[in-house]
Amino acid sequence: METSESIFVVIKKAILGFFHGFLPDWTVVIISILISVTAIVIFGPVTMMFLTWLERKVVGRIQNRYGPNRAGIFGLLQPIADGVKMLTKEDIVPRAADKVTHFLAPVIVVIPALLVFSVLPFGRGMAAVNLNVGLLFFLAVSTMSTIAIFMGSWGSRNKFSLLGGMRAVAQMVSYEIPMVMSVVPVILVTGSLSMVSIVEAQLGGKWFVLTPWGFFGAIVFFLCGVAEVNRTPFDLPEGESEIIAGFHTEYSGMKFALFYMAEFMSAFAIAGLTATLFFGGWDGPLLPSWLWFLVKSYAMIFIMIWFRGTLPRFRIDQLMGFAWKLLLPFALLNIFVAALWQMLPAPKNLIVSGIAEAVILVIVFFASRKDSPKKRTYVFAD
Amino acid sequence: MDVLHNLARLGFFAATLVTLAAAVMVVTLRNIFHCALALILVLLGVAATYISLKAEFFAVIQILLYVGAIMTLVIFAIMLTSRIGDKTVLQNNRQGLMSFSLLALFNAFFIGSVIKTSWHLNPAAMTANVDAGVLGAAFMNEYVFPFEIISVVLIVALVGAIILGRSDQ
Amino acid sequence: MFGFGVLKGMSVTLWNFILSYVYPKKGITTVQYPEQKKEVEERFRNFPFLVYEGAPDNMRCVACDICSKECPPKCIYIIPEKDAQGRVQKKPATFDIDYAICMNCGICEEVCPFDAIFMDHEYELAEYERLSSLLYHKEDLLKPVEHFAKIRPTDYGRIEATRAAKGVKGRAQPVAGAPPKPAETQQSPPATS
Amino acid sequence: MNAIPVSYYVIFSGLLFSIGLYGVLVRRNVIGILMSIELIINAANINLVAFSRYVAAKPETGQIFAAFVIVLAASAAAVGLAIVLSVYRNRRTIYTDEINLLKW
Repeated sequence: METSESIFVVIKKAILGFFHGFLPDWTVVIISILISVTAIVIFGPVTMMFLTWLERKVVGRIQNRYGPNRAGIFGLLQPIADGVKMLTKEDIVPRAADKVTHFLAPVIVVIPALLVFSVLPFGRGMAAVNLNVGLLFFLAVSTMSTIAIFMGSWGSRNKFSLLGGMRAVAQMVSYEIPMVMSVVPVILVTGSLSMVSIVEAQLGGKWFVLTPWGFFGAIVFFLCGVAEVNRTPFDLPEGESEIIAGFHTEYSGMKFALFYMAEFMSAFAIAGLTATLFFGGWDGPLLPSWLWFLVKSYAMIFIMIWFRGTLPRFRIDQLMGFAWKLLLPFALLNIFVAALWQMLPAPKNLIVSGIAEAVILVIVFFASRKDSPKKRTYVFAD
Repeated sequence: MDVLHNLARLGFFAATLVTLAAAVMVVTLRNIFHCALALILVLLGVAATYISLKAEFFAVIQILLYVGAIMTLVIFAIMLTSRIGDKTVLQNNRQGLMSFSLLALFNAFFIGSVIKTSWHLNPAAMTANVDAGVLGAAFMNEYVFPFEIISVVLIVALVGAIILGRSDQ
Repeated sequence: MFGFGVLKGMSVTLWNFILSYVYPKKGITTVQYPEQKKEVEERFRNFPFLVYEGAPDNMRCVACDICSKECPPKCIYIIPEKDAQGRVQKKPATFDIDYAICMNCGICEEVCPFDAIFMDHEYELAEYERLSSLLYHKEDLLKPVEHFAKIRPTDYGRIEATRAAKGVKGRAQPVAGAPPKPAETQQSPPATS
Repeated sequence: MNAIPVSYYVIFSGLLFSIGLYGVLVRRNVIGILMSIELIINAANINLVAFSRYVAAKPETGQIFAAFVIVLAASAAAVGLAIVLSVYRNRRTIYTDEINLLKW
């Protein structure tokens, strides 16, 4: 392969080779781990900074304005200016707050957001850890951010925080189930939980999104992922117009920035996971593999920002109904379609599973519509 | 590579110590919310123990189910049943000393007997690779009946919890 | 049905996004403020200023104190000038307006019988200091009558017409009155004749 | 890597079990008791996995039963917490010594 393809791998090998000359073996292993960790710890915040800029830029363009364009060329230094502002802000802790919990919550919320990057394959041979349970690890670790949100909302001793925390947890628990169910087809077809082998199963343009089950599975997964990271239109936990800022009402300065950072890093992780599971990960022609991964992830991020620029916030019963009545049955039946796809021989499976998918889509849609709440009549309104 | 093994073992010992300390916090702290947080630490430490037993899949399941689901439930229940400022209420009854002494006695005997026992180690099991595939195959072949029973139990628990938790009537 | 409404909404925003790049004239509606500024309307009015004719010494204000009394937040402060014998002259020695207190109501302009105070179009008045920087003195407030003619030509024409009808020719002061005011005479010839 | 002796795991789980039992005996708060029960269940799970790794004929057996235990713990927690909630709704307390309507 050409050098641009595996430039990061080559660099790492060179560094390790340099240290291998005069250090014992075990330190080289530790250095290798440290290099991966450092790469992730740098990559996460840098991505977050870039994402804040991108989000403001794209939302600005959607709303017929420029977005940030003062600090640096195209406003690219805006995140740094924001960071300086955050750092110099006063750090406020409410007097009645549970001090320890209040302090620990923003610290803990960043940990899962960084940990999930360790199993994402950023390119050919560029997963920091090739866990054989990588996908499950991703899902398990990302649930831990729930706990941090709980801690923040409880520790603030604020009713709005508590409401936001309750909403966040109810939403995350609900959306986790269709999310896990929608990745089951991928596991079913590849027969592995390792991210690297999932990407390898899609090499050569056989992306899962091009199959009937993969297409709808990707939609379900992506919607659930957007809900998991509390982004619009699922941003009830921090709905500004309803409950101030939700669980981070009482946080200011760098602690707030940590919450913000965790949110954006998880958003990128979800985008990267969608790209990995359904869009072939780093597979693609011409460009180096890591660039393909970034391109796909940023396409997903763009869709998230596009959602944010377009859609208003869900009502809480619509939110729950969407997860339990539409996404969950659809994700479950999608597993059945994937099994059909896997069982039947090659030309037949496309037709059969496509028809099954369409039938299921219609059935689930009408079944979920049937008992949607009646139009309310307001007795006292007139 | 011996150094690495020793480091790993040191890390494991530290993890068990942290786990035990957190477990003590679970049963002694006054603030029930802090107890729940300590319990999360315990569960993560137990997951680390599973990793040291080369049961990565099970460790991840532990995190996914316990930390993600059960602890969320517990914290939800805490939030619904206690007011924000409660921490002065005495959380323990007066059986502490008696329980402690009896359990200390039990542990003395238990640890003594464990140390004296010579275990019949199975070297094949120690090196075997137990991943998700092996577990899934076992679930679907040998243990399919308990698996079905468990799923029935789970559904019953689900329905029961919904009925018990309903607010009206 | 089937979420087509969502797709429709998303297509609108996507179109906005694309339009802002390919055809910014329509796609972007904002103005890059410090470099470009929007034209203010003629009826726009902000903080008041004092009018002089010709030289700054030849101001229309006679220190009658009416505006100061009418001002709702009481932000105008006037001390009339006195001559050597201590007699009050028809001229302010001190004329201060605290822009930090002024609320742009325009009552001073309405009540002034001598057409000496008008509302300005100036709106970039940010200062680093709250008390002294925003307290505008007579020297800061004085602007020529041509400035008024430039920013509010309609009002200028109307007011000068009535002034000419009443026969007021600015301020009859021997000191600065020698050259007649060109702007005024040009603007209101029919009334004077 | 398996240099850690099996007795270590057994002692660890024994200690965890005792701490959990202490919590069950001592706590007044029902949720505290439920959390202590979770400790006990975890101690049992450690034993299952450790024994299956060291002494069992098949290494996956213990993990499978531990998985069953986790599922049962989850359903126990769900039902238990639902009961706690309904008790709280009726009696406005979750302290075991105050829930004593049947005691006289």
